[in-house]
This record gives sequence, structure tokens and C-alpha cells, in this order.
Amino acid sequence: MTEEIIIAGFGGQGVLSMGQILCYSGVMQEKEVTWFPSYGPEMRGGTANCTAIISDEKISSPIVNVYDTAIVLNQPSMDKFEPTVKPGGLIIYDSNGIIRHPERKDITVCIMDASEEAVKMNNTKIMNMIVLGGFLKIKPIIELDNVIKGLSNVLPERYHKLIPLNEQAIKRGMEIVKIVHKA
Amino acid sequence: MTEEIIIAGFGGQGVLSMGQILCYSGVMQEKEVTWFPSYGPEMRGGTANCTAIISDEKISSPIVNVYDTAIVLNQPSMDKFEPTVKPGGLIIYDSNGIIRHPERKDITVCIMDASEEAVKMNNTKIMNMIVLGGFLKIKPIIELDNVIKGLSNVLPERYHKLIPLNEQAIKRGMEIVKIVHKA
Amino acid sequence: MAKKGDIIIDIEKCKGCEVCVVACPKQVLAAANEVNAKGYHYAIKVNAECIGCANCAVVCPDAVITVYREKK
Amino acid sequence: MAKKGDIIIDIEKCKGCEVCVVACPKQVLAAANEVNAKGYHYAIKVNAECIGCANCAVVCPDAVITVYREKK
Amino acid sequence: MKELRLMKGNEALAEASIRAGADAYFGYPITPQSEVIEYLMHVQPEKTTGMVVLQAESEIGAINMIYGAAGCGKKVLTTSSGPGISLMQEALSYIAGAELPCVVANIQRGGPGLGTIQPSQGDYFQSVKGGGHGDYKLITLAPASVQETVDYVKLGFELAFQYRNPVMILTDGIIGQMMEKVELFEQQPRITEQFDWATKGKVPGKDHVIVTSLMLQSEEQEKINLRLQAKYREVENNEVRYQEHYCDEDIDYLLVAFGSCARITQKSMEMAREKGIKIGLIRPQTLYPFPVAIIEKLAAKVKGILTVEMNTGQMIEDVKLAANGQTKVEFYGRCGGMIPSPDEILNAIETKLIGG
Amino acid sequence: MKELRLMKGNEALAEASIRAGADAYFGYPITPQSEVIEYLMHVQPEKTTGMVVLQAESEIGAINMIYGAAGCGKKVLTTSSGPGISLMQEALSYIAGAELPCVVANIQRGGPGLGTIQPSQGDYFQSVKGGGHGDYKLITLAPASVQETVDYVKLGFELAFQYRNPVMILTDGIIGQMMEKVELFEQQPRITEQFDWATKGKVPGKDHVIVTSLMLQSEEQEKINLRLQAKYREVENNEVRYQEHYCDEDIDYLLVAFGSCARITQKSMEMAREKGIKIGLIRPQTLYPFPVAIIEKLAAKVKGILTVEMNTGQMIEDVKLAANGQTKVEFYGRCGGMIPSPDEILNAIETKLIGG
Amino acid sequence: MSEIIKPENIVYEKTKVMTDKVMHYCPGCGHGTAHKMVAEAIEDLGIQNETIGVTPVGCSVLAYYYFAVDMQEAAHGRATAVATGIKRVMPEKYVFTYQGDGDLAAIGTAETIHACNRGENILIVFINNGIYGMTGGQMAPTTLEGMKSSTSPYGRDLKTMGNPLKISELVAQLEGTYYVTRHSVHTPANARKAKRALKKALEYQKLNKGTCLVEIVSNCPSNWKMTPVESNKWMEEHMFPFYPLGDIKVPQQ
Amino acid sequence: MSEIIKPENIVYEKTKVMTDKVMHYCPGCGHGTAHKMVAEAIEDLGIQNETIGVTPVGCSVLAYYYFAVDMQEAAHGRATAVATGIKRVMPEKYVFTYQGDGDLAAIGTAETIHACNRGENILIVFINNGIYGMTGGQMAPTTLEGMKSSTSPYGRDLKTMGNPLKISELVAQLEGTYYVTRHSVHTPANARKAKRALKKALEYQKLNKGTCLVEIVSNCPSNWKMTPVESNKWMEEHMFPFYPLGDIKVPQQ
Ligand SMILES: Cc1ncc(C[n+]2csc(CCOP(=O)(O)OP(=O)(O)O)c2C)c(N)n1
Ligand SMILES: Cc1ncc(C[n+]2csc(CCOP(=O)(O)OP(=O)(O)O)c2C)c(N)n1
Ligand code: SF4
Ligand code: SF4
Ligand code: SF4
Ligand code: SF4
Ligand code: SF4
Ligand code: SF4
Ligand SMILES: [Mg+2]
Ligand SMILES: [Mg+2]
Repeated sequence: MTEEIIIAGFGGQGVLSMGQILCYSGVMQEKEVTWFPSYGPEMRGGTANCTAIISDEKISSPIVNVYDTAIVLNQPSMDKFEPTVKPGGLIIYDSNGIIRHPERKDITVCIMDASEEAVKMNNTKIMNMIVLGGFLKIKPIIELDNVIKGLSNVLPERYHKLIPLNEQAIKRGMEIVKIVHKA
Repeated sequence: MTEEIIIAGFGGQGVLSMGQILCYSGVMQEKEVTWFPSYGPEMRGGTANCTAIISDEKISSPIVNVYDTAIVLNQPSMDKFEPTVKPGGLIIYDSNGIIRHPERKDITVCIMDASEEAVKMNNTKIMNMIVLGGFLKIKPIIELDNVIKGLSNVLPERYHKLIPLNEQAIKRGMEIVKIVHKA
Repeated sequence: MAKKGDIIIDIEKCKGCEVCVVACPKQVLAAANEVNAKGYHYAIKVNAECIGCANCAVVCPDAVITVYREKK
Repeated sequence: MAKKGDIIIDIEKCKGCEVCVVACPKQVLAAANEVNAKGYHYAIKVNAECIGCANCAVVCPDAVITVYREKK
Repeated sequence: MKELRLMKGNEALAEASIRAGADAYFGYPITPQSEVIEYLMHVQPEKTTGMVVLQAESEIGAINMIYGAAGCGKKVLTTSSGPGISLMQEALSYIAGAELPCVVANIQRGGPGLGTIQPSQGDYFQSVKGGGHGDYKLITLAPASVQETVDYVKLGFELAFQYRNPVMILTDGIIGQMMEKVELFEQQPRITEQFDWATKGKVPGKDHVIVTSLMLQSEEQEKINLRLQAKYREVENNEVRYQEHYCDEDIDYLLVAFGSCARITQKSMEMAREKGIKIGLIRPQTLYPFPVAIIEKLAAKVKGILTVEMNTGQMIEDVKLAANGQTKVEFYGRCGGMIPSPDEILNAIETKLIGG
Repeated sequence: MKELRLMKGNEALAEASIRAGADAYFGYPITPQSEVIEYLMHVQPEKTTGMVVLQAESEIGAINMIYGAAGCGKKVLTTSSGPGISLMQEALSYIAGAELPCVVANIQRGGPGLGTIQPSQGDYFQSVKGGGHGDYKLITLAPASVQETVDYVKLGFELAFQYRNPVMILTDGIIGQMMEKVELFEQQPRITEQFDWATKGKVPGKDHVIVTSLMLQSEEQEKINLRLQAKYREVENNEVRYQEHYCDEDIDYLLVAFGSCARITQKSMEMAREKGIKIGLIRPQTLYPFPVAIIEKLAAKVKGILTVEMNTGQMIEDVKLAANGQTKVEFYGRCGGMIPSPDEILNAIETKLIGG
Repeated sequence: MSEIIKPENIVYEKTKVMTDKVMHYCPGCGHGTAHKMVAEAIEDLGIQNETIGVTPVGCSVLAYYYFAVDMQEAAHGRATAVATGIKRVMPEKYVFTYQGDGDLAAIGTAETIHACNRGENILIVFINNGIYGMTGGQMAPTTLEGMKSSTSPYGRDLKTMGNPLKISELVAQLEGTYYVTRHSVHTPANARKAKRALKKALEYQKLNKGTCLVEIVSNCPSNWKMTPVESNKWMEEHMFPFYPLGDIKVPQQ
Repeated sequence: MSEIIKPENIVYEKTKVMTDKVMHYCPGCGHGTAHKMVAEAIEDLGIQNETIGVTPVGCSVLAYYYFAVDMQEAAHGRATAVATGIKRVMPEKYVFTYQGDGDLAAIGTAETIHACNRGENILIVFINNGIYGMTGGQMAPTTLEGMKSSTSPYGRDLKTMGNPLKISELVAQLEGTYYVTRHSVHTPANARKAKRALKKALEYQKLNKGTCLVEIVSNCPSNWKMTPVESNKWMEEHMFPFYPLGDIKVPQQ
């Protein structure tokens, strides 16, 4: 198993930590992982993205051009990464602010109202966890238990009290993810 | 004909310009010439030396380790350069301040009381010209006419009135040089 | 009486920094609830008090405001 | 009365700069007519007025003067 | 106790320097390596091991602080990238000339000039041939993972002190920026040894110590150079490190790649082997000393060699020198911050190496 | 009218720059090249041709002034030696990346570090492989006489503008300090051409001009690199220059040497030929581009090649790459400011090349 | 109101000395406003085609895309050396550098001091935001005591990290500087004042009397980790007391 | 008089903190005297074995042969960075640099300013002879107006070559400097005063209060093309008016 994932959105949406949590969770499950941020001037203010790879084998490059899964949280990222999903791959996106929805027919397309849901849960910061839940529902490459363990690695001690909320968000995400199109 | 000459003494004795004059004179006589100064911290205050090569052929290296002629104006230079004269070569030196005279028997040794003579001529600055005269007497590789032409190249225009004095010095040198030992 | 003025904001280029908002002497400006394609809550006019003083435009780092003032 | 002093100059290390000469309050020093092995007109004592004030030695860049003074 | 962590390459490098018992880090920010100093400033090793961390006014400031502290016999390191490393060339030549130990890491980005901040391997020549003036060598280590980055910090200090020579860790923005699992070695004590070549206050009864790279007399300067060369020969004899894949089998083709690029190349190799191509890979872990002997040996038996680099062709010269005309040596590379994909390299194997 | 003079290499270089129509010289003193700026300050070309001469606060200041003035499409040069040239590496990479024309002369002295001020050829690698970061090349000219120094200043400017590339004149303390006969070319006019790539004030109706070496997008940065590489291939095809001695005869052995060292080697060659040894000499006048083809051709027919350098063995790598295993390549060198004598080289010919 | 919106009523629009390229700066960053003031000064003086600018390495590295004048991009810290090169071969042009505090006052200290000491007839526009913006918020020479940055995460400690550097006051001491002044662009009034200073400085360039330096104390909302509006307030409260606005050296008649 | 010459009567001899090596300086060069004063200060304080010195590139490059303390030779201009590296890892040692005006105030400007601005607890001994001695008499940043050098053969022209730089006054402005003073060593009285200043500066190093800089205005008979005695006179007449002797910054109690 090798899963190559791009996670992309605006800065502040928590795309980098989403990737890190995935990787930490992978480590808990004794997988090989790599995480690679986009860095550069575009990091500031504008968009942010990272590549997370989770695999049973040693990982060659932490940077790839095509992905098994694209997790997309804004329109520019949609425009940039839709074409990079491998045929048969998955795109999963938050509906908020998306004007042009994915059009490819050779990939699985999932939509989530994660931002909306986060507002409902009174914490916009957990939007990324909701999306993560959605992804794990569609591709259950890591068990929820290990994700929770991973979380406790990413979060500094003083935030550990937030873990139950995050868990809740992940679970909620698993519920609300909708498959729009199946490859 | 190739003549490789080292000229060495204290800074201020005019060893560098003696070499340059020789080279300019060589050019007047359509010879190939190179002139190479010793440069480095030892240039300042202490000793100074230069290598002048005059040849009918293209000159390979402007720096050599052994010389056809050593022109020596102080004791440290005597110590340093006596051993570097090729067997059969020439050493020519000013007597002033020399404690240890050359001992080699395989080279021609000439002595000059050039400093003394310069004082007599009321111009210590022409000591080097006197020595040059001595050298040209022993090794007449360049004609006096050409030396005078060379001089007018080295001396800035405003000093051209000094050329006759220099000529006189060279001629005097030719007179006073003494062969101490012949190889 | 203050002159009458108006402004045009190039909202797609606006970065929603709100520097114009605090610079306006007439509280003409505010951040929109909506975001533009870049995700910024762009500036919008919220009243018609504009006097064309150009304060907003002068401090707008992205030069996205054009200011008009009635001549008379 | 001034103390009596004396100096020793390491003439082979002296560079003949004459800085000591002008520093001596008693005109004890002068440049020799002779040169040392390095070609310098080294400093020499020309009178016996030395008071051991060490002025010459302090300013000697090459630290070649040692100064003695009678203790009493 | 060894510790398993998921860390960014740059942060792992910083942590490894603390654990290796470094006495000081001096550096200046530049992308993609600023996390090294940021991590150190955050962790404040001064309060635990006593390691000093200072942001210098420039890379020139930093590397000359390194010179000073290394001259005291201390374990010191700096890190930078392309332009910053170029500014250090004068001082690196001084450090090599004065035979001082230190570790410098170049987290390479694309050049020339300001270039791009994306990963590259364009500073190979600078590291292994000598970007500074005069004849000197940097021992150059090329990690291909966060784990190796950590290990090479420790190894780097060991080699630096063993040979009294600067050690370059030549890595890139991929390895500096990526997170990977890493096993951290235990905290090492800081050195207390009083090296007799180091300035530490004159020892009564002994001559004072001089740290210098100057020798005005040519005869003496030549002797120093010959001593350095003798040391380099020793390094070449003893310190070559590389990883080989399938090279003891009966291979027809050989790949040579280093650092992050070797990881990708390895994948391409596996893809090629699945297609039945008998191909192996040499990954030099030391770029200087270069694994000449093994490549020379393999060159005698393969039909061709392909070097893969994230530049326009630099290590290929060392591969050619090692192969010495025994077989053809081809090149595939991407540059300017572009990273080759396994498919591209496979394609190069099929067209340039086999078809070519 | 051409003029015959007896001049010091450094002064001749300075005079040649005035006559080549240079617009500016920026430099910083360092032995053995300070006569360049001293000559210019003395002669005051500002009053005749208008050429500006400025002593910068450092070599880094000087080379960045060069960048600025070259970016205006002006003919500019600087000179330095070892440590100073090392400090210029960042900016040289910038200049190459921004494709600006300029001439830089390195009057080499012995390294590494502060080394010695005596002549050396230890900066060969730095010049031809790239001492700065990233993939770039300096066109490198190696004069062997004061005359060639003068000629290469003119040629250097021509090549610099033709290829929009920095040109390095790689010479040494021998040639810089020696006086020799030299024929000076006539005064050239200063350029008045308004290059469209140069900043000179925006031309109405046209886009403003940007001089930069930055391109953050990797795809674009790669394109720039590939364009540079294409230019370098053109340089390699068109600009190789070398002198050959007896190479069209039936020779058994070949010598390769450059610059001042080649003069001495030539003498040794004549001595060897007098002894009946059939031997020739290639003297590369361009070190980059290197005369690969001729050496490759000769390597096929000779029994061995000896390179002679005033370093510990640098150009030998390019000779080996050119020979590509067809024949053995040996090395003889002196370093640290030492200069080989014709006898020594003859001895190396007899022992290393023939006997070895 | 739309009757007001017609070309002849325009009282303020983007200057033609700036291009249409969207600037890459973070929302509310003073760099954009500072750019505008420089460009407007150039426009007002009608010297667009006689001006050559030099950008630094720092957030404003890409400023060459935004100024519609001929531009060169200098290596980190070397802008004044590059400008010296330009001005010496093109003395009739107006030459300016645009530099951040890291660029001008850390790595570029020698070039800055010596260009000023030589009295190069250039304008230095110095953006002091107390931080290395581009590289992600490391400490700059001008970072205030106690101020947090990614390399002073617990606040700048004067004992180990040195003192905030008033480089403008320093260069004002040099004979070579003609006009040194400190401004900000965070309010309309301040921005307009800054522009007047920039215009003056460019006009002085014709006199060949020496270097002019206009410091602009600015913000870096991203790395200060504040909203733009908060950052401007913080700047007033913390930066201005240490870096007081106003003229530091004015031409002596 | 020979009865006076006996060991117990010695009142002045070469300090043990200097080696027996013959110095390579030109006759009458102030470097030698300055060396002695530094060495005597070290001797007086009894800190020979706790002192580490840094020599520059300049005429005093070989000073490491003359000081009998542990020494490092720094690259041109970088002595204060090297000293920073030493002092930071060996804070209990006394660390000094010995630098010429080219080294400290031209190529090394950034390192000098920033070491002083950080307040590194080191002593900088700054030999200002208004010229590049070692390389044969080129213009230094401190060369006076109109003064001739091999790169200002018609005298320093302020318009094109910049102004003589008072770097001591400049660094005295920085918070990080604790004690900045200017002396000479050309007369016995001046030399003794310089030594007292050097001693004070070394003593201050124990307090960890910042950088001390002792400037010594000195001569370069060889490149000024004067006899040593003439050069000292010229120095008094021309250098001192521009570089007045005395304290520039003294510790505030
Ligand atoms: C030689 C070199 N060193 C370091 C860098 C990395 N670098 C780029 S910008 C920068 C600092 C920018 O800070 P500042 O000058 O204050 O500008 P700002 O971004 O704050 O406007 C640094 C250190 C570089 N590009 N080159
Ligand atoms: C990088 C570098 N640039 C230039 C030089 C040449 N250089 C040696 S000493 C010196 C100047 C010395 O002048 P100063 O610092 O005033 O010392 P002084 O000799 O006058 O005591 C220069 C330019 C060098 N060695 N290294
Ligand atoms: S022009 Fe003046 S009044 Fe109108 S919106 Fe702008 S700031 Fe407000
Ligand atoms: S100042 Fe400009 S960019 Fe900022 S919110 Fe207002 S209009 Fe938008
Ligand atoms: S000790 Fe004093 S009196 Fe004696 S010679 Fe020296 S200066 Fe003169
Ligand atoms: S000061 Fe010293 S070196 Fe100079 S003349 Fe006097 S004794 Fe000799
Ligand atoms: S990082 Fe700071 S200085 Fe740079 S653009 Fe963003 S806000 Fe402005
Ligand atoms: S050149 Fe000048 S500074 Fe150097 S030793 Fe000679 S007199 Fe002293
Ligand atoms: Mg800044
Ligand atoms: Mg000096």
C-alpha cells in the first residue's frame, strides 16, 4: 500500500497539520511516511499545501507530480490539483467557496460541507479534522485509534484536552462525506 | 645568447631600476627580455631583488633558481645568492658593508667600490649605474648606446637631464670593476 | 459642506487588510462577509458618505481603490 | 639630582629608526655612522647623561633597548 | 536510549547537533534551511548542554565565527544554502588551510544567482572541487534521508576532528523540508579534550599556539600543501562510503545518483528491474572522497552507466573519471528546482542508456 | 597605431582595459595585483576616455558594483587574487545567472587560505567548475605572457558581450608582476550601443527592463538553466582556443600545461626533443571551454600525457576526461608559490611519463 | 452616486509608474504602500524614464515587477554597491535602492556604510519592519528588545543577541549623507509625508551633494502574527518610540 | 657606568609576553610599539595564559609570532567575527583583536559594527595609519583628504573617493560599546597612556559590559614616504587634528 496525498488550501486552514497528523498516525501504524510542505513566497498569506505519503515500503521521493488523493480546500487549489490526480484516484473537497466543481470522470469525487459543519460545531479550527474524517472514511488506510495517537503527538501537551473534540470532528467528517462520482 | 641575472640589495639602492634599465636596453637591441621583482613583505625596508633575463630567443620562465650573473649590493644578498650562480657564472658586488666575500672558485668574482665612487661623484643615487657599468664591462651583452636609450625610457622626461651623469657613472663603473677571481 | 466623492474598489485584487477601513474619516468602508477568489474578505462601501478625500486609496497597499470627487 | 641610568641597545636588532633619539630628554642617543648586518644605522649612546627614564625604550618599536637605573 | 521521532530534516539536523555535543552554532537565515537556527533558538540548548547559538550578521560573519570557535578546538557547525555557502568560500579555504574541524551543511536550492528556493543539487562542484581558492578538499557527505542527516552530523564531527578538516553535509531542500521517521542517537558529552593545536590560553612552559593558514615562504607553503594532500589521500583510502543495490549481481547497466535524487532513482531502478532490465545503483554517501574503486570495477562489466542528478551534470565528471573510458557514461537531470519523477528516469534508462 | 612597450603584466592589463574602451573598473587592493588599480588611478582615464575607476570597500563591494554597471550594458572589469576572488563567488553566480557581460581577472597566488603571495595556479577548479552555487560557467582565458594578457582583455570583452557572460582571465603572480615587451592595440571607442537587456532608463512605449537572476517558479528556472546550458554548448563549439607544438608531427608523448607554467613546460619540451624524445605540447588558452577534441584526438596516438600545473593537480581532471582512458595521464606540479624549473619537468617527463 | 464616477473626476488612482502586476505581499503589508509612494514621487517628478531602481533580497525582491522603471535585482545586502556601479557609469540617471532592514543593516552593513560614506548620489529607501519578512520572521538587526521572532522566540535578549540598531542615525553621522529622514506609510497623513520626503530626496540627487536615505518604519503583519490593523497600532506603540519619525539630517544651507 | 648594568637595576626590558622573534615591521613603524603596549598590558594584568588574540590581514598579519599568547589569524576584515566565535565558546578568556584601518573599517565594516552592536566582550585594538600598509600604500577608509597614496596619487578626492571615516566615533554611538578611546604610541608619554587605556579595556572585559575599542593613530613611514621621525611629526600635524586623541566613550557609573 502506498498512498500519495496532496492537501491544499488557504494558509490558516490547517492543511499542513492535517498532513502531519496523517503522517504521525501512519507512524503509529508502523508505516513509512513522508511529509513535505510547499515552501516559498506563495506560502505567506496565499495558498499552502503539503504532500503526505503513507506506505508499507520505503518511500523514494517525498515529492510527486501526481497523487492518489487530492484534498482540496479552496478554488485555486482545485484548479491546480484536479488535473494531478491519478486516473482512478480520489479528490475530496470542501464545498465552501468552490465555484467550479471537479469535472473529471476518471476519478472519484467527494464533497463535504466541512466549513459549514465546523461552524455548527462552534469551532472553525476543526474544519481540517472533519475533512480528514471524510478522507479516512473513503480510504480507511489508518485506524481511528492510531489517528488519535498521532494527534497527541502533533498537539502540544497543553492542547491535549482538545483531543476529544478532534475525535468528534473526525467522526462527524466520516458521516457527512458524500461521493459525487465514482471512478 | 641568454643571460639570466639576479640583482639584489637593500631597498633604496636602485636594484629594481637597474634591472629595468637592463631590460629596456635589451629591447633597444631587439632582444627578448623579462624582468621580475621579488615581491612580498620582505620588499619593505629590508632587501629587494629582481631577476632580469635578456635573450635572443623567447624566454620561458621569468623566474629561475640559478643565474648566469648575480649582482649583489649587500651582505644578506651575498649569503642568499652566491650559491645560486651557475658554475662558470659571474658574481659582481659592491664592497661596501660586505663582511664575508665570495668563496666559490667555480665562478668569476668581481668586486667594485661603487658606493665609495658614488660618494666621490657626489651622488649616492648613481651607485647602481656604476655597478651596471662594471657588469657591462665584464659581460658586454648590450651596447652602451642602447643602454642610454633604455635609460631615457625608464627615466621620466623631467629627469632626462640626468642622463649624461648616468652615462658617466656607467663608464666609471667600467673602469673600476676588478676581477678578483676567474672561473 | 464637504464635497461629494466616490470610490471604486477592485475587489478581486483587494486583500481584505482593512487598512482603508480605519483610514476613512467617514466610515465608508468595511470588510465584506464574502470572500473573493483569493479567499479575502474584500473591502466594500457601507454608506454613501464618501467625500473623495482619498485617504483610503493612499494607504491601500495594493492600490486597488480609485477615488472620484465632484468638481465644482 | 637626577638618578644615574644606563641602557643597552641590541644593535643587531636595531632598525635605526631614530625614534629613540628624539624621545631622549638627555640627547643620549644618535644614529651610528656604521650600519649593522641588516644595513641600518643603528642607535648608539653619544654621552653619559642617561637618567634611566626609559623613554627611549618605551617608544622603541623593536624593543631593543634595556634600561637600567641605579637604585638607592 | 534511542528515540524514534517524526521530524523535519532541518530540525533533525539541529537536534542532532545538540546531541552530538556541539559547542556552538553560528548561522544566518536563508530558505530552505532557516528551521535549523529556529529550532535551536526555540530549544535553547545553552540551558541544557551549554551549546551556544548565535544569529550572525551574515554568512561571512557566521563562518568566521566558526573559524574562531573551531580554532579553540570546539565542536561547531553552521548551515546555509547556495548564495550563503558561496559567501563562505573564502573562509572555508582558510579553515581547510588552517586545518580546523567543523561541520557545514548546505541545504541546496536552485541556482545560479538568487535562482529559486526549490531543491537542487547544483552545488556539487562547489563542494567537491573547491569553490574557494587554492588546493583543498571538504569531506562531503550526502544524506538521502532525514535519518542519514542525523547520522551524518555525528559522523561529520567525528571525521572533522579525526582529520582536522571541514566537513560539508551536502543535502537539499527536499531533505531539509520533509518530515520522516528518524531514530535519534543519545546525547553525547561535549568535548573536554584540550587539543594542543587549539587556542585555549597559553600553557605555561609550552609555546603559544598559532592558528593560521598563512605561510609566506613558498617552500614552507608547499610543504603545508603536500601535508594536506597526504591527508586527503588518507581520507580517500579510508573514508569512502556508498550504498549499492544489485551491484554484486550480474548487471548490464549501472545507475549512479546521490542524496534525495538517489531515492527517486532507486524507484526507477526497481521499475526497470520489473521490466527485466538488469540494472543496479551506486549511491555515493561520500561525494568526497568519491567511490572511485567500485565504479571503476563495475564500469568494466556493464554496458553503460547513467548518472542522475538535480543539476545540469556535475557528478557525472567524477563518474567518468572513475569509469575511465571503460564504458559509456550518460546523464539525466532536472534543474532549477525541478525534481525528476521515477517515470522520467526510467525513460532515460530506456532511451539514453539502453537505446542510446 | 600599435605601440611597443616594456610593461608589467598588471599595468599592461590596466592599460589594455582603457584601450578596450572600458567604462569602469571597480576593485580592491590585494597582492599580487594591486598595480592594476594603482596604474589606473595614476593614469586617470576618467579625464581622457571617461572610464571610471573606483576603489571599493571590499571585493564584495567591487563585484557588486560590476554587476550594477554591467547591468547598464557597460564594459566593466575588476581584478583580484585568491581570497578576493573567493569572496566574489556569490556575485559571480548572480552575474552568470543574470547573463551580464564583464571581465574579471584572477592574478593567482598560492592557497589555500591566506596562503602565500607567490604565484600559483590553484584556482583552476574555482574558475572552470564554478566556485559559486548552481550550474554556470565562466569563460576562462589563460594568458601565458604580458602580450596575451593585453590581448585577452580585448578578447574577454568581446566574448563577454557576444555571449552575455562573465569572462575570467586566469593568470598569476608571475605574469602579473613580470615586465615583458608588449604591443598595445589602438584605443577603442567606448560603447554607445543601447542594449535592450540593459537598464538605462525606461524606453517609452516599451516594457521596463529587469536585470535579475531570480525565478521562483521551478519550471521557469529550469528553462533559464537550459538556455544557459545551450549557450555554454555554443561556447564549447565555437570558442576553444589553444596553442599546439609539434602535435601534427609523429609524437609519442604529449604535455599539457597552461599560463606561465606552459612557458616553462615548453622549454622542458625543447630539452626533451633535443634528447630525441618525440614529444609535443598543448597549451589551452581557453580553460573553459577546454580543448577537449584535440586532446581526445592526440590521446589516441600517444603513449602518455603529462599535465604540468602549479597546483596539486586540477586541470589533469579535464585532460583525463578528454583522454577518456585512451592513454595514461600523469601529473607533475609544484604548489604553494613554488615554480617548477625546466629541469624538474624534464625529469618528470623521463620518469613519470616515459619511465613510469 | 455613479454620476461622480467618470474619468474627469478621478482624484486618486494607481500611478502609471507602477505596473498592473498583482503584488505578492501579504494583506496590509506596508511594502505595497511604500512602493506606491516611491512610484508616485517618481511620477510627480516626471523622471520615470530616467530612473533606475535596485531591489534587494527580502520580501521586496520582486519589486522589479511592480515599478515601471528599469530595475536591477541585487544580491542580499549589496543593493547600494549595485547602485554605486549604476550611478558611476550613468551619473545622469536617478538611482534608488529599496531595501529591508536585514538586507541593509545586517549582511549589507559594509556596503551601506561605505556607499553613504562615499556620498554616492543615490536614494536609499529603507524599509524597517524589525524582522526578516521573506524568510519567515527571523530576528533583524532592528528587532526591538524583547520582541519575538522565529529566532528570538522568547523575545530579543540584548545580552546575547545585541541591540536594535539605529542605522539611519549612524549613517547620518557620515559626511557623505545629505538627507536622512524617518517616516511611515500606515496612515494617509504619514504616507503623504513620506512621499514628500521621497520627492525631496530624488530632487536632491540632481545636486550631487551626497546620499539620501529615507527610512520607512513599517509592519509585517504575517510575521508579527497580527492583523494588519493591529500591526499598525503595535508599530505606533512600540516601534515609533524607539525609531522616532522625523528628519535625522537635513541639508545645511 | 657599567656598574649600573646589572640585573637588579633593570627598569625596562622587553616584556615576556612578547617572543624573541625579530619583527618584520619597517623601521620606526608604530605597529611594534603598539604590540609592546598590548603585551605589557597583558603582562601587568598577569593574564598571559588566559588571553587569546586575533591578528588581521595587514602588516600585523604575522603578529602571532610576536605575542606570546595563543593567537588566531583571521581573514581580511573578519577578526571581530573570529573573536566573537572564540569569546562565545570561551567566555572566561580575555579575547582581543588587533586590526588595521583597512581591515577593520573597509572590508570588515559589517563585522566591526555588528560585533560592537552585539556588545561582544572583546577588546579591539585598532591601528589607524591612514593607509593600507601591507599591500603597498593604497588608500584606506581613514586616509585624510588630499593625502597621497598609491591609489590616490594626486591626493584623496572627497568627491569621488569618499570621506575619511571616523569609525571609532561611529561605534561609540552603538549601545554595545563600553569604552572607546583614541591614543598614539609615538612618544613615551603617549605610549604610556595608550598602555593604561589597553589595561583598562582588558580589565573591563571581566565586567561583561560590552565591547572596548582602543584606537591607536599610527604612522606608516614606508608608505607615507617619510623617515620615521618625520612621519611622527606629520602624524601630529595632520592626523591628530582630524583624529583627536582622547576618550570617545567612557563607562557610565
Ligand atoms: C546571501 C544570502 N543570505 C541569506 C538569504 C536569505 N534571505 C532572503 S531575504 C532575507 C532577509 C530579508 O529581511 P529584510 O531585509 O528585513 O526584508 P523584509 O523581507 O523584511 O522586507 C534573507 C536572510 C539570501 N537570499 N542570500
Ligand atoms: C580578501 C582580501 N582582500 C584583500 C587582501 C589584501 N590585503 C592584505 S592587507 C590589506 C590592507 C591592509 O591595510 P590595513 O588593514 O590598514 O593594515 P596595515 O597594513 O596598514 O597595518 C589588504 C587589502 C587580502 N589579503 N584578502
Ligand atoms: S475617499 Fe475618503 S471618504 Fe471616501 S471612502 Fe476613501 S477614505 Fe473614505
Ligand atoms: S486597503 Fe486595499 S487591499 Fe486593504 S482592504 Fe482596503 S481596498 Fe482592500
Ligand atoms: S633611558 Fe632616558 S635618558 Fe637614558 S637614553 Fe633612554 S631616554 Fe635617554
Ligand atoms: S628606537 Fe629602537 S630600533 Fe629605532 S633606532 Fe632606537 S633603538 Fe633602534
Ligand atoms: S512577510 Fe511581512 S514584510 Fe513580507 S510581505 Fe508579508 S507582511 Fe510584508
Ligand atoms: S608598511 Fe607601513 S605599516 Fe607596514 S610595517 Fe611598514 S611602516 Fe609599518
Ligand atoms: Mg525586514
Ligand atoms: Mg592601515
